[in-house]
Amino acid sequence: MKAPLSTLIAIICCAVVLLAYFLPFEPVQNISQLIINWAVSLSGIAMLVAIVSLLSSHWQKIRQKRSSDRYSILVIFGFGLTFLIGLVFGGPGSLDYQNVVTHMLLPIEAGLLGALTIGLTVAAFRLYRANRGWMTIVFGISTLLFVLLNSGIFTTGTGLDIPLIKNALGVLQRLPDAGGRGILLGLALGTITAGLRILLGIDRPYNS
Amino acid sequence: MTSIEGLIGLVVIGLAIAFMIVFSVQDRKSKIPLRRIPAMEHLSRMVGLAVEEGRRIHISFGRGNFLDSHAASTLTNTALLKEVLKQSAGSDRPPAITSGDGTTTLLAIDVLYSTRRAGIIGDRVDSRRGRLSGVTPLSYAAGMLPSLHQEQTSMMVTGGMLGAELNLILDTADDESIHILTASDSPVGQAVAFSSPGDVLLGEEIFALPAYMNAGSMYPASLLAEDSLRWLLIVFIILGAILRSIGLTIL
Amino acid sequence: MSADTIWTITAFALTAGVIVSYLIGEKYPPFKIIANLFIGAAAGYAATVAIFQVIYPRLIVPFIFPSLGFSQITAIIPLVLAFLLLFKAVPRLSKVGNVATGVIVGAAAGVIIGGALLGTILTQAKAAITLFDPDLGLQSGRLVDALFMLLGTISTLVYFQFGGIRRPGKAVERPKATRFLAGLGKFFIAITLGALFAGVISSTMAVLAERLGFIVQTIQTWIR
Amino acid sequence: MPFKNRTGSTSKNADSPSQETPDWLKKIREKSHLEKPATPPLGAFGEAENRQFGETEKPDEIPQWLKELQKTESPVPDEPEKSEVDWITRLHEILPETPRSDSPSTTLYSDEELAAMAAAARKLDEFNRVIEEQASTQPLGVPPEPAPTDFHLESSSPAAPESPVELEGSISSFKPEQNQPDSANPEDITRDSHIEKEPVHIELKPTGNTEESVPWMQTPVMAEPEPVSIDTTPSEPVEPQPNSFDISSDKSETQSLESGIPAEENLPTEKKKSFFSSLFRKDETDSSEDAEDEPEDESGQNDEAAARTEEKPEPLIPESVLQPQYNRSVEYSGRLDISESQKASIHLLKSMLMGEIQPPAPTATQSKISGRMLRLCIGILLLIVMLFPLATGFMLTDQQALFSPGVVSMRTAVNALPENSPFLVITDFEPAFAGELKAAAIGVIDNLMMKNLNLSVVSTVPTGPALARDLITSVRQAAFAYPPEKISYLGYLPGGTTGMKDFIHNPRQALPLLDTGRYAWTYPATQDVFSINDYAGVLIITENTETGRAWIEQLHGNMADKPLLMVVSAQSAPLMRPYLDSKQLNGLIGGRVEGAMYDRIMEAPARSPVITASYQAGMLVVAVLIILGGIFGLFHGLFSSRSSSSKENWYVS
Repeated sequence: MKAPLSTLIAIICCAVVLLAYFLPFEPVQNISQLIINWAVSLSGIAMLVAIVSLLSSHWQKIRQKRSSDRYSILVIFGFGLTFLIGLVFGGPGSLDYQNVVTHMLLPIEAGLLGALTIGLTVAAFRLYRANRGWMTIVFGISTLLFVLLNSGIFTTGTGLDIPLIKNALGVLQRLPDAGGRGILLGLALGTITAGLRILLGIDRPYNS
Repeated sequence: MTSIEGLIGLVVIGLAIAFMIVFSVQDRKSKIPLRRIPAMEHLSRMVGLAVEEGRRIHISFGRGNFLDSHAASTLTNTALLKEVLKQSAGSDRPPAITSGDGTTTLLAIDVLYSTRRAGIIGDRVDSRRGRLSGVTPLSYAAGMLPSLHQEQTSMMVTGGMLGAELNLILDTADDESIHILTASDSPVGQAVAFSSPGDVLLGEEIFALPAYMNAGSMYPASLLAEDSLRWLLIVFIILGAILRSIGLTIL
Repeated sequence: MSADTIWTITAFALTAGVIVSYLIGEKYPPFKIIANLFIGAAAGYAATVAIFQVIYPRLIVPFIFPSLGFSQITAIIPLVLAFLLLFKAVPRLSKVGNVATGVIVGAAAGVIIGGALLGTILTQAKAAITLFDPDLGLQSGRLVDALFMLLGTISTLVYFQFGGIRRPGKAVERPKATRFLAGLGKFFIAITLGALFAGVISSTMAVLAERLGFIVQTIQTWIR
Repeated sequence: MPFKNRTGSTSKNADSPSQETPDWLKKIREKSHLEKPATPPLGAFGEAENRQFGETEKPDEIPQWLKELQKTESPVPDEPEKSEVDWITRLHEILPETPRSDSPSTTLYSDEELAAMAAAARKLDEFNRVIEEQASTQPLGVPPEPAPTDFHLESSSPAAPESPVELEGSISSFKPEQNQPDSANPEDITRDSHIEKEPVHIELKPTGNTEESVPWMQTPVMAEPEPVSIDTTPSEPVEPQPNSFDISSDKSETQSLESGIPAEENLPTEKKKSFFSSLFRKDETDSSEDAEDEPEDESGQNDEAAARTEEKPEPLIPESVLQPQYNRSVEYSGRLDISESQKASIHLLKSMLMGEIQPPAPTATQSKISGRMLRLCIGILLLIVMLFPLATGFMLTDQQALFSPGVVSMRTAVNALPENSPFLVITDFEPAFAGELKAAAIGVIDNLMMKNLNLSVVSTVPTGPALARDLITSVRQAAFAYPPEKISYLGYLPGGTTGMKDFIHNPRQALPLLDTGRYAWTYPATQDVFSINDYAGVLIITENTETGRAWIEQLHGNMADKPLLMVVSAQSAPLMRPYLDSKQLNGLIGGRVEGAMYDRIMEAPARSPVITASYQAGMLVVAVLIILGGIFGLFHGLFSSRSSSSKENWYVS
């Protein structure tokens, strides 16, 4: 077996954390909590290392001769600007630095997400291209119904306070719950087997 | 958490491990028959086509904190990445890998190194192939667009947690005639992908990717273990409903 | 001109710029400029948060100020693991960091198995069962609703079954007994995905309305 | 019949002997009468066949002058005195391929013999001419009849021999068993055996890296088919044709036809002869009038040969006509006796050609312009419709009158909260959704403030703390701002689900400091909190289904009797409702509209109604477009001929 040490550590950590879920023994729970605490701290370091990989790949794009990407300079400039401001203002806790989020990141992300409404509307208009047989028809009708329901137009004004409409809207609201519960249970089953492959040492993505 | 739930949990885990081991032994003897999923057939065919055309395969691990419920989707994607690297070893353009989370990016780069050390892929695959494309949902989607425009991508598999930002990626892939397979572990991402012409894996089908790419006998065995747990769960729910309707309580 | 006005003008310009550049097209310079600036800024903010709110309070403080109820021994181990993890940034030495990624992957695997089992499977199964509780009253509507939910949940689960039957000379098919239920499951899945897709449109529409509201309000403020 | 001899001049009937006999001929006749050798009578026709191929008679029995003659001429038949009619039928015995040249031939040639030798020489010339004609007149698409031996030519299969030795072996002796593909995969073998009986063009690709391989190793690749010439040295490697059957418009018919004939230099010696003999025999039957009298041999070859003689070479089919022909149903000329395997081969070749001739079916060209134009039009329409209520203040509807179950249970839960107690608020949303979630959650937070609760604010998203501060400060005007000491911003909780589990297990250890860097647990709002159970309740604000689910899973069992409230975006509401049914959630608000319902149910004034009107106008436009798209899709499906490939919903790039 390749890299037995890291494989062994991964299997032990998984087993301890898993047992802590089912066995009410205090020592097992404390060790599990310690491991989880380390993992959380290490994930912060992993984010830093990944940001270094983001910057280095854009730096390589700038330096490559053949088709250098001019826009990568903006990535490095944007990073430098916000990172230095953060260091100067003393971190995310300072009110001035939070303006970077509320007046720079938020406008761009919200503006782009709002613009995506147009892309989603075009996709809703061209549903016929999805080409998945009768499922596309049921999907289209369901989308139309819930777009009208989510618009809040049919739940305003007193004229609609009729039991029949209320029951109909209630049943409509319940329709996706059944499928939703089945999907959630299915995803959970898949998650269990994927996690158990780590416990059994079959999947070892941590070995480079 | 009551002690009964703890006990049920341990029993389920024991059963799952037993099913996985038994079915993996059976798979070595005779291939386990798995139902046809058209998207999976397109995937293996498109990987071959991409190698023949000398164009790139792009595997995106998507967003989602690894220490969150997205670890399962990330672990599945690493097994898929290993298989794609093997199948496209002879390609002129090695696969590109992007992700929206720090730990996931490191795991993707680890898979690249281990495949290279095993001699499966040449030195042309260097670490820049695996990179973080953005830390927030929309910066992740915006960071993916250059690799769709400029890197001669012919086929793309995108997974992980995705939402409305997936529409930005699907539109660009449609414009560039890139064949895209969405394997998101978020139902919202699956709904957005379902409305577009590309391929989409629904619900837990995303966990079947390595099995359909013949990554090893344990993967189809895991699917059959899931099936077995599924039927146990269905029987448990039906029995519970019948008993509860006559006033008896199991849980 | 106050700091607030500057920030408001920045927010206005960025919002309007993003919407217009998206309409023009993602391949064109306006969108690329804004998108790349945004990627860098988001990464810069995340790096600041990682340093000030993860590494400093969870790795350095317990080591420097053991008096706050932390033992120094347990504070050294994560520091060593963090140091090993930094080697992942250097291709040739990445093997050194395998132990650290092993801890992360092992812990994550344990959490997702436990969370899926206790948090989703048992709770959702219990929820599907409690709908049949006689204490909730036996009006006909409630029983129909409970049966409808049970049928939807089970048929969706059956649709996702992977195992099939291989007959010589034919593709693998679903077992006959489950074909009808699987077809019904497809129906429920299509409805759920339709509702989710409508939900996505509603969310983005609400965000777009709020952003347009901000633009109009800002213009009206400047006009007055 | 006028006849051209080797030099090309024509002479009268070759069969009538000339009148004056030359001197050298008289001497030969005198010699032959003196020394008459005893030659074993030739048995039935078949016996000659039994002699092992390549076995020669004793050299001393053949006079020296005759050996030179044999090298250049065909041998003299042994039995001169046989009747006139027989020499024609036995002509094949004296053909170049049968090693009769070494037959004991001390007898002087009679006039008839010499005439027969001259005829044989003529036949040889005629044979060369026929070969060229044959090359140009063979009907297109119909492969030349396989030599009547089970001659195995490996198709241009990729499994080229690996090592140089193998390569050399395959060039020098092309034996069927040697050419079994190396791959042990039974499928390949069965595929090759299917091709076995059909002479397909050989294309041995250079193996491995061409630069490194020794030049002689590079196997000749039959590229541009030249007229067949007997040349034993391997030809210069020529630019390999991508596909030897590629009949592109600029190639002349002749070349494409010749490509069907196996390259001469690749055939081993005995194969060559059997190949020519089959042609020769065909040729011979062509010219003879009384072909029907041919004695029937065991293998029935004469029938086949007889059938082939009547096959008139079809006229050359011009390229432009070719294409429709391939759609015609296949009919074979009645006179042709084509076996089943040959029909299969014909069908296979035609299907290969069909693929080559027909230009690849154009994939539905994805008109990018229409996609982008459509996006521009819909975008402008949407923006205009949504800006109208914002600019004019036009209201589409009244306030909300009906309330969803989640909103009702939220009100009940908030009203039941104890005054002045600690309360946990988790803001796990991204900046993109800040607009929607602020509108959905602002009413609930306002109520929490009315209850004078001590709020602890946590986020598992890096930008969460900043957005939380923005949300809470925007609930009330600055003048009525909530006292800062009753709100502790604990900052960013990393690690997703593991971080949640860490915080739920021990809040003080998980987040020791406030986001301002100050120690958190001596702050007024959090000084009474030692474990998660000390909170009176939890409110989770998120747009993400997985994050919401993760918090419910981790909090499950730790806060059994405390209310768990959730405000989600409209995209996650459908998947959160099952948790409301199962009582894991005590209150759920999904999106802007249900936020407005909550304001209405709490009798609070409507917040930003014009933005709600703009939102509703946009949603109506989307609904109309979905209906129009459905109708357009219906007509698009009915009228456009949906090809079968459209069933597979993917595009070949």
